[in-house]
Amino acid sequence: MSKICSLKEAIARIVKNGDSVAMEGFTHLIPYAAGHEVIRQQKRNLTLIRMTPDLIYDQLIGAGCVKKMIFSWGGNPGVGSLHRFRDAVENGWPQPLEIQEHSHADMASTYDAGAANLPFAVLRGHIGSDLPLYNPQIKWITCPFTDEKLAVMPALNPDVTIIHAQQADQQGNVFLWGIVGVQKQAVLAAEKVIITVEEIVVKLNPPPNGIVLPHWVIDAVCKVPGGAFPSYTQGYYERNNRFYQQWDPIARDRERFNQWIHDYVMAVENFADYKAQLEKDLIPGDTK
Amino acid sequence: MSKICSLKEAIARIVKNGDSVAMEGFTHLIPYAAGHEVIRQQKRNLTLIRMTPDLIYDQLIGAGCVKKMIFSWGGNPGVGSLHRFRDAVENGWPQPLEIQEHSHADMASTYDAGAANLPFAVLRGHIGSDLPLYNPQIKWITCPFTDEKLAVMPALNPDVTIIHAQQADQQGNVFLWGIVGVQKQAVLAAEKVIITVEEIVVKLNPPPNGIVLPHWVIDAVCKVPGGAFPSYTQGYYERNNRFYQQWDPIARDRERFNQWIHDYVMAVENFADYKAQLEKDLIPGDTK
Amino acid sequence: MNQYTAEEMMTIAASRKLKNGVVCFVGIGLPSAAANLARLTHAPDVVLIYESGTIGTKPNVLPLSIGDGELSESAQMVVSVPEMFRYWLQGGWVDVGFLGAAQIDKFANINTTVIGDYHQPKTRLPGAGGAPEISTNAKESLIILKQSKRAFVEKVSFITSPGHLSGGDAREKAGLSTKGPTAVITDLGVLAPDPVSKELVLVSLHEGSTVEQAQEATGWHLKTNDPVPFTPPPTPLELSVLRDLNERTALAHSGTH
Amino acid sequence: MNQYTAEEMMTIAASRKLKNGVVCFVGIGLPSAAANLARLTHAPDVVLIYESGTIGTKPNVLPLSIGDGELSESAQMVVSVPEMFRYWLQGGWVDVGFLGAAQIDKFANINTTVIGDYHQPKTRLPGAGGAPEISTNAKESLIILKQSKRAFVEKVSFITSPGHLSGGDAREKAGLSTKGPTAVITDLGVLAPDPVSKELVLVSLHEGSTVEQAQEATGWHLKTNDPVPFTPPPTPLELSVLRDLNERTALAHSGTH
Repeated sequence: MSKICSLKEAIARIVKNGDSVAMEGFTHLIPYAAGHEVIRQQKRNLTLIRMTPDLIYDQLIGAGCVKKMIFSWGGNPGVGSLHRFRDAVENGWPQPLEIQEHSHADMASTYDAGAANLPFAVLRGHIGSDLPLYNPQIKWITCPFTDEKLAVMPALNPDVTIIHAQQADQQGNVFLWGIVGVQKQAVLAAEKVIITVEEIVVKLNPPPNGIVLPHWVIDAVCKVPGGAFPSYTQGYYERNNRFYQQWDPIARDRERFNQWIHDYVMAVENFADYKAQLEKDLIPGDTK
Repeated sequence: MSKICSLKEAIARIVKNGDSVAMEGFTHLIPYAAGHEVIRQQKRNLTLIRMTPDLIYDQLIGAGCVKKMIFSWGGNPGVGSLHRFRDAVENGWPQPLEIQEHSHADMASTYDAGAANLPFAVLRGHIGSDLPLYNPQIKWITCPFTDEKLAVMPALNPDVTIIHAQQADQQGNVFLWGIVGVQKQAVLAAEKVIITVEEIVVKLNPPPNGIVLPHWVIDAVCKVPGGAFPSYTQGYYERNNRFYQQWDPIARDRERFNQWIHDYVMAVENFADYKAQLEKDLIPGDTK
Repeated sequence: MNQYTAEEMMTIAASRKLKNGVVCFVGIGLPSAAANLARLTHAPDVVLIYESGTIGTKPNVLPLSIGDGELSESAQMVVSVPEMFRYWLQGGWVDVGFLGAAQIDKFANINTTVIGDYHQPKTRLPGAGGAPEISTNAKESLIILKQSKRAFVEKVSFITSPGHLSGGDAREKAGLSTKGPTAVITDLGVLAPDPVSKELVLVSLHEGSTVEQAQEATGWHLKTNDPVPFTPPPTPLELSVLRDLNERTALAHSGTH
Repeated sequence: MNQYTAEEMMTIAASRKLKNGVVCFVGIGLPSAAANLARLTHAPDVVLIYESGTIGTKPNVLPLSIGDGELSESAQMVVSVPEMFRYWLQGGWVDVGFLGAAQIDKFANINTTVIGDYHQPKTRLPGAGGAPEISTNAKESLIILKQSKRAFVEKVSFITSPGHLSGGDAREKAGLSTKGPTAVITDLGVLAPDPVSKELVLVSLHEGSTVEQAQEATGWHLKTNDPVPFTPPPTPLELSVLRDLNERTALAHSGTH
């Protein structure tokens, strides 16, 4: 069976209510299209996992899809707060949000351990920080050789990992490059994997040691050109910094936010329609 | 101070008698030239570290440089035994050789831990094997979260790591590609680092996510064209399989071996002379 | 005297702390501005690392996010985030961690997690990010933030990234062998930990600022060197390089990207 | 009957064990020949992995070493060796481990470390390499080696890579959840573990071999299926593809490279 299908089908088939879902990306290659499809399909009680939750997680939280978030830094990069995230944590709107908080070094290590099929990760870290007081998953271990005290955390193995990448071939092999974050680890650590790509090419042409994810670690590959918008895809399009700035006032206001989700996510058929609508409405006069 | 110097100077300055030295390479990019320089300078009581010790370690052992070897597979790839290694282990010639034995998965993990500045590595392995009975460094740990039993080994941090790579620039940054083995880990885990390269270029031009070792993790960069011969350097020359086959009868015989070391290592000035001599003497009529 | 702003002075004072040739792990925002200014002035060989995996970056404009394409395209190399934190930061290769903060206390402990109770927060901040392990694994750290009573508190309600903890040898006793924060650069002056008590002391004032202003903007009784020297003012070169950088940056970010 | 050699039959019989589409971690030598023969005949979509870091390799000639340039250049991707062992093998992605051996015992335990005493060895063998964790982390393993009394011993003096340990449920009890060796392919026939006792049983004979020969080449009382079926002989296609492969390989390795 081909791994290639529509994003609508992939999300419907693979993401279940209650799943833990990592939509990873470190500023680059954020899977916005997939996030919107999750909102559109009204998935519920998700545990969202990401080192750097940003606007798409703000949207998922505000849209009521999320029960819990596992993360290490949640903000609108270069702009400020995630207001929907804050509203959920501070005021329980639209529902209380349980949080499980890590540091980047911790979370990167737990993804690494998950990909390596180890039950826990070891970290030279967390010392002196209050984080371990509030995250009971962080424990301490004594090195059997040196007696040093080190932090340990359970490995991270999401039910579903979703990422965006540059290219796939017809078989469903995926090639990505640039800032690749924890995507390989998140993919290899997950039970199921969905990857959206800019294009499907006849033959991938990675350089020696280029980063390829073979089709046999992936469950669905979906062609969604621009699927990382307003984040960027190296080699395809740049980051729409203006949208990140414009998001701030939308997200500050529950009403505006609800209207935005309705207009740009629920009322459109797919990501292409959303992008067309957004480009028309939100950034008038900007031709870039 | 420039990191670029002659191999003779680098080995003289950096490799001390009694050091633990990892000359890494996984069939590809074996640092033969550096190994010969170590023999020529008659370094003694070394602890040699390598996942796959091959001919160059056979030569170092037979030449009396080695007190101990830490390894996971010692053979002449595609040909058979390392006779000098066997003679040292089985008969203590030219001196007894202490061995510390691992599996590949174990040793790759201990290099990884060494690079990550963790005191130990965790492995889902060694279960059912007799290896832990003979390597007291392998211990067992219980996962604090799942109660699973896992193997742990001390991290590997060589005093000196020596590797061969394709290119460096004038600043001493190094770029390598192809089968890269554990080289990055061995370099980052080491106290001191020597890298021989095929050529020094004006500007490295790695692809996105290409493997670069910055000058500030390296102590000496030495230009030695053909420095991996008779192993290969992707993009430069192929493996001289014939030499690997011809090594077998030389290494089987102590006298022939001694003569070979004298003629091709001790009596020549440098690796270029050795290569020229060898190509003339050993492979007559072969023009390749 | 009014030829430059307090923020310019702060950025320039911070940039001077970065020696040429050091390996610097850079936070986004003010640290990134200061580190790049250093690179473009007195420290051309400084190695800048951003936690997105970019090593040896030489961005032409300041990044808006930690993972801008500009960082990746101008980098000497781009590695995965686990490799960044495991091999490069934890591996011990970073000389200087350059951090921002929401709140800082008397002993240079940083809070970027939460104001008020953790479970019933008054303000939920972004969280830890890379800072805790930068502050413990880098050989030393520099902190840059604007001085105010809200930001400079006697004791942070949450230690996200340890500075000198409760002062004295507390940091060492906790098992940390790195130096920790060696300077805090603000819009009013520069603070540094007392060698023994590790309490932050005002060691220089930017021209135009006073000890009283600094005290007013600090939530504890601020000790000062006596007398407090003035920070050397920006040189024309520092100012013009910084302004060019800011101008290029503003221009680049004013479009859709 | 004499149209093919015992080694050809062995390689072909082994190649048939590899199903199309599986992910196979391949040892050098006989396993590599059999796995590539499978790829070039009935299993074009088999994914071959060599421990040097090459994934999805399609070598045109058989590699002499585990890290030949041919493997790297024909691979879908090349990863570091730690990544190979940590993420891909330990990560659980390998369906079949395809191993050779110096010695094997009744319960398919493999010895590639030492004959005789470990500290005073009669013969020092190359050591473990990737095999111990291949044999425990791959979902199942296949073993290919020539049958002889020297190689097929009742009990190996050193278990390098666990098969079924002392038989029965010993493997499971040791904490191993993977199947372990499911077949041993030799130049005389095919052995497989008894479903309950896990003792290796002769389940097929290559044409021209006899049960007596097989017993003669085995260091313990060899149980057999009754009757023992003959292995289907090589098809003309299998033979010609294997011979072409061997010929290309010999030619490529006869030069200096």
